[in-house]
Amino acid sequence: MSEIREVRGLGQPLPAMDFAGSRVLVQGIAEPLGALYVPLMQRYGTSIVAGVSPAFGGTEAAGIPVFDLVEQAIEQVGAVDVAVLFVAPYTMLDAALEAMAAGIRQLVLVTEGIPPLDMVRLLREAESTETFVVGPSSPGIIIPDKILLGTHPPYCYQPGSVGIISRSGTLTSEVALELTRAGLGQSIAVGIGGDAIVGSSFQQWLQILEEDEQTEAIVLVGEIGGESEETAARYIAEAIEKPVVAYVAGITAPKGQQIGHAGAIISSRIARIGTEIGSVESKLAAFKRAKVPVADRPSKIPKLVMQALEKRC
Amino acid sequence: MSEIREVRGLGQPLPAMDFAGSRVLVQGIAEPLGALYVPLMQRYGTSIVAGVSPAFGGTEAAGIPVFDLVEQAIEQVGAVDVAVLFVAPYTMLDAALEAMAAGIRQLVLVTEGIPPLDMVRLLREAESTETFVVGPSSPGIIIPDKILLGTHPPYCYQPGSVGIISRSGTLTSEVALELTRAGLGQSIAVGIGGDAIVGSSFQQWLQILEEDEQTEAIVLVGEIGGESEETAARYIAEAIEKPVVAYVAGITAPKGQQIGHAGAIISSRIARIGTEIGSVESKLAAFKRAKVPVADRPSKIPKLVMQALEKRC
Amino acid sequence: MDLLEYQAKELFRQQGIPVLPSQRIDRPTELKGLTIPFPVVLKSQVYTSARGKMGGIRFVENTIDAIAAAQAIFHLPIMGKYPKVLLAEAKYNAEREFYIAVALDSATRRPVLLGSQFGGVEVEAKLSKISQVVVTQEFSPYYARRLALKMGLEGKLLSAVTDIVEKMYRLFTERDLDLVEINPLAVSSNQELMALDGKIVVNDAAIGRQPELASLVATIPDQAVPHALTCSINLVEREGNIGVLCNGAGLTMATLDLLQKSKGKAANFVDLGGDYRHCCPPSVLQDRLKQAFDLITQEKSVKVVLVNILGGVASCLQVAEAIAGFLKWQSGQQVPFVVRLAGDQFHSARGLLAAMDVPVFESIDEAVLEAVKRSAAPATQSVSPPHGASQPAQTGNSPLILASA
Amino acid sequence: MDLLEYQAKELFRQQGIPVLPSQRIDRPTELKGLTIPFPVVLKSQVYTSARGKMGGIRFVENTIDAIAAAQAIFHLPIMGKYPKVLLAEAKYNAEREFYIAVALDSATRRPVLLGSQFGGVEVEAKLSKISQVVVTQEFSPYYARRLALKMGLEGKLLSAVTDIVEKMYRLFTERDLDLVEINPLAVSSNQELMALDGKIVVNDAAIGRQPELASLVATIPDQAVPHALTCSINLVEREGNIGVLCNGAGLTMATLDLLQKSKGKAANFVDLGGDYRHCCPPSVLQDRLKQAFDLITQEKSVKVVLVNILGGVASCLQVAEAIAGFLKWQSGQQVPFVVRLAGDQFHSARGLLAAMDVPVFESIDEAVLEAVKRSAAPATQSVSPPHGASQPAQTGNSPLILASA
Repeated sequence: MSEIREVRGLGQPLPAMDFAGSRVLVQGIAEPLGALYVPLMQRYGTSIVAGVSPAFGGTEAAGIPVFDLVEQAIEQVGAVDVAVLFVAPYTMLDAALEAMAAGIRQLVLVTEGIPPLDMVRLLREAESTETFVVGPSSPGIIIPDKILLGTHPPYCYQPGSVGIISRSGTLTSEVALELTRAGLGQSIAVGIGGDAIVGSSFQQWLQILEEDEQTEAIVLVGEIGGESEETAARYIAEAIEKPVVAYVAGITAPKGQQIGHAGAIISSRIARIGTEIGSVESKLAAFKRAKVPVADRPSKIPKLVMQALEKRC
Repeated sequence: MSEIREVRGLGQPLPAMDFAGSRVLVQGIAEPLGALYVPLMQRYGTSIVAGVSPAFGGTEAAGIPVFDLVEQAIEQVGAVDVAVLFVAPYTMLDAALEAMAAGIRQLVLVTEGIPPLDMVRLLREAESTETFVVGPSSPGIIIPDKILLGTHPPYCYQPGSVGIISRSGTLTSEVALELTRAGLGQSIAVGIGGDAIVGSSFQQWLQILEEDEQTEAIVLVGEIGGESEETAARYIAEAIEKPVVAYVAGITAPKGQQIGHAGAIISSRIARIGTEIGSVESKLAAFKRAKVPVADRPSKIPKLVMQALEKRC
Repeated sequence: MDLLEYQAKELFRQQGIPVLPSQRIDRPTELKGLTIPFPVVLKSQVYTSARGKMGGIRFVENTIDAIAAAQAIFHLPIMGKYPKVLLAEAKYNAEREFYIAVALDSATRRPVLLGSQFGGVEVEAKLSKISQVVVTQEFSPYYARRLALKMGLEGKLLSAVTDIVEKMYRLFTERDLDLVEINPLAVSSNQELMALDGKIVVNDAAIGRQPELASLVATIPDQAVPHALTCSINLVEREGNIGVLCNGAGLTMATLDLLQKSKGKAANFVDLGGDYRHCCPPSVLQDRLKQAFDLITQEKSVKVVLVNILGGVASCLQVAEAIAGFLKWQSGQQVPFVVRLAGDQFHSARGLLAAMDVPVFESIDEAVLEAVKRSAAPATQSVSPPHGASQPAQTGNSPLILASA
Repeated sequence: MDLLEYQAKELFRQQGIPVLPSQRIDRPTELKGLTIPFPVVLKSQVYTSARGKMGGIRFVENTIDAIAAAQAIFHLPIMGKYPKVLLAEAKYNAEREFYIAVALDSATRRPVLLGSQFGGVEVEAKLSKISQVVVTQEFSPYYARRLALKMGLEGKLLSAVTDIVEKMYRLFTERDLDLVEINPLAVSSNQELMALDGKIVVNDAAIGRQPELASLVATIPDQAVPHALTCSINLVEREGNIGVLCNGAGLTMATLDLLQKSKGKAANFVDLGGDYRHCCPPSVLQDRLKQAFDLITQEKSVKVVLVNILGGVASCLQVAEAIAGFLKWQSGQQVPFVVRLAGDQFHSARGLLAAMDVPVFESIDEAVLEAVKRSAAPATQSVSPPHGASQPAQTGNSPLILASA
């Protein structure tokens, strides 16, 4: 039941393919990350209609008009569907609140290093405005050959019917690359972000991909630490009909330790001292219970996906 | 238009007479003001089903069970309709947030001296939960011979058909006493509170009394400072059919000055420097434009009410 | 309660809002130890914004001129008040002057940000140029950015003003203020900002949880510390000959209105407060009445005391007993009382006071007429019939100074 | 990043949470200048909660005993670590011991309040007794009251615990913490509370806006200052002989997993980070690669360096050029490289590195096998064919110490 609540908690996202035609606003377009990835997104065909960077209003970046304020941008260019945020970590909260106040209901937060208490306030506001938030510390969303909302390197992806949901950045692309090399294209890939406190959850994306007509199979890329994989496994058993294949990185790392994403296991460390949640064993057992095959290395994923698809037909 | 927005802003109150049968919870029942007024309210027939005063849980006050937490009280005694709050000024915000979190949707804040920024947060939460808030710094609501939600001295009131809406405390009772002595009973009387930032507005109460079947005429008791009277006058002209009589205290006080309620005129002092809003002339002119007769002393009010009622018949 | 300019600037400095180097001057000779290089501006520290036109601000180039100017300013009344302190401040070359403020708006029940590119002395003339942004939800810097944009700013100046508004807002909420105003906010030729003058209004109700503000306020000579949260009695002085005591601000205003309509003049008044002060419930009413009568009758011009108490939990008899007790204690100098009461035990109260020649009325109008009548006559102990017409000596608007209670 | 007990208590003291008088001891002889009266508790300042059972806490009655005990504690390793500092603290007579914490809960995405009447060493045994309150909206003290009530408290103790939880929450938010824990929170016979031991975990990402915390952390000997916000390269040491460099935490973990599955052992590793660090976009990749190679190859046990870079905006050729540049610069000592690349200009990159005898693979699996194979063989400059089987010397779980990046 808690899974259901969670899915409802944070805005009802559009069906996956509806991202494809989005009118996009980029916040932090004049900052280093924005300057780097905006041309990449543009070349991929993403329709970026405006940029926002305070004090840069009136200028242009990559041919896109830049404004000082989100509401001013919307006034000038019309409504937008999604904002992609590349702003500096300590201004992310303000930028996201500004976007929500201006009526934008889908946000992709790319930047790494957002203080978790800023995310708490950001997500409280997202819940009350029913805004769908992806990230932070996230490569965002890619729908191959349609739209790039974030930093996914395009060469790893090709159109197809496998959806990828991941907590990682480059590892998401690695998995996509393995699929692409094996001839399995992707319907959509999303990195939900590696931090302790993130917006959209595995469950929300499982639900989106379950409903998405383009998607025939789902690859879930997890990591040790936290309990997202356990919760996702229970949700898959309850609510997902399409075949799911999992991969978990960090399975040889020592118990209770974690590489990379700081703070992700605070709650299990404290509130559930002594329980096994967050460990490799716990995650593998959860997937086993949910009858989700787990690849022991990225290169095994394509084979498991093909087997799962065959079994289903 | 702004009046309409204002009325919608802060919870849709019940029709006035619905207060009569309310199940009431008193917060701060073990504090000096609570200890003083709870017996008065009880004697008047108010159904006080529980009290809350942290650290006094498990005790009784005036025969009423006392709890540490509002949600605990509700769990034990069942749902309540109204909370009357007598807590100390700096704990009012917390107590009101607690009541709202526990699902109570009508609050009467009696205590004086609540910091206005606490009221800002309190009313933000009230708007988002659609909670109706009366006060602070308010004698509350009385429906003669039915219910007392606050501190109105009962001897001033008798049942009848005149509704009183006031920014004052003792002056509200003074006006009621004049009406009672003249044989004009009251349908309801409310003090909305004398502070700069208060919950329910004159307009909300005008709307309630306009819809209340028991009420045939309305007395509006204003004060210099602020712009509530001007706004109310415009609202009366727009939306109120029943006869209204006004009285304004402080009309001989020097322009731009104010007795009593601190801070009430900050916004007009700053944002509208040089305009006449808040002054005697402005208020009297507004009532004149709205065709609302203004009594020049409390003892003239009964006569004006009778004239207004006669004119209507 | 207002802070003086130098106190406001101390808070600005703590918050990181740019202010000039400055020094508080209590005596002209302190200018010999000035650590700010000349030229210097000397500013009268008074609670009014019109001091510039009245000679309360002077530029000086050396110590001798500074001392002479300071002596002049100390002896220059501004709106009837002499400064207790001057502020000596570095001189600044402003190219433009903005107006910025954060205030509480009672209509929207929210804080509001105000700003204009036409600040300084221009602000009153260009009121329509003041932009407003209501802070509808929890504050975030984009509200400040919205104001800067509405003011018509861009680029570096937009960022700089946003930053200052953000700091002003934090000061506003952290210190529970009613108002923070910077006027003028000077813009230099290289687009740097400087708060040249500042105004801060402290919220009286919140001062009990702002210990640092309370101690800052205590350093102002002659500054009345806010009393809203204490149960101390607040006497407001006026220029007539009737002492007035009421309970509740609305009732007090109504009583003063009636007094003036009947050509009476208040010498002073006390509002005992309504029934919902957490610290002083009606149970301590009698002590408070005694204190209030003491204060009111200390003023020699008081020829009669008008009491108008609408009883709540307290009965008329309790009030009457307090009056009787005071009159007995005060037996030597005997200022006559005129009393209006409402509430329980009215007749016992009237009986008790009648025995002491104090008339007690049910109607305010009658009590007011009687008080005015007595104030016009030479002091007497005898009771007149309640319905006499009064003939006071003077009318007209005396300059009232009213305080909040 | 964890704070030591004495640092946590300093923050408690600033926030008004009751702590005992105490003194930081850097050397045993400092105990001669102890200002706390005996009896005193000496506590090893290490990052583990099990120190009590291991002899890291001692009660002493006089200076001579104190110096001897301090010497013993300084020389007592706790979980392999020697303390750099002790804390000398007054003794306290606890009647009961509570557990209280404020933490972040990633499932609800909210702070959570935790509390139990069974604190101290009991807490692990009575986990089911820990009550939780999720702070769903903006904090207000009633959340703390709710916890105290759930813990089964009443009366004075309910108020006292509410007050402490409220202060802990303010500390948590004002300082951007991941965790504040008091265990035990001692209850004296007269129901007064005292924080006897405390744990604070600072959020690494937020330290850039917490200058006071940053300087507090800087006073810990040997404490690594969080690097999450800087672009400094973070090397994690392990006990094998393969140096590893990857980009992105997930990819790094996956690579280390594959290494271990193939019986290889990492000597150390560097995660260059993903593509969305605000301070170090891929444009500075080449400099960072050079620094990382420097660090990795400084460790003498490194027999081979495995590079696994999935290029984003940066091309394979850019990475290859950085490797080539490093190998030329490093020409003397020549640790062999095994490289896996993905991205633009793969073939040019492979060509460039092939010329320097560095094998470049498209597949991670193959690169890992090659690296393991080379790590097992004596150091050599010659390139083996990519598909050789590896025969590593050892397997087993080495005690990894992994840091966040």
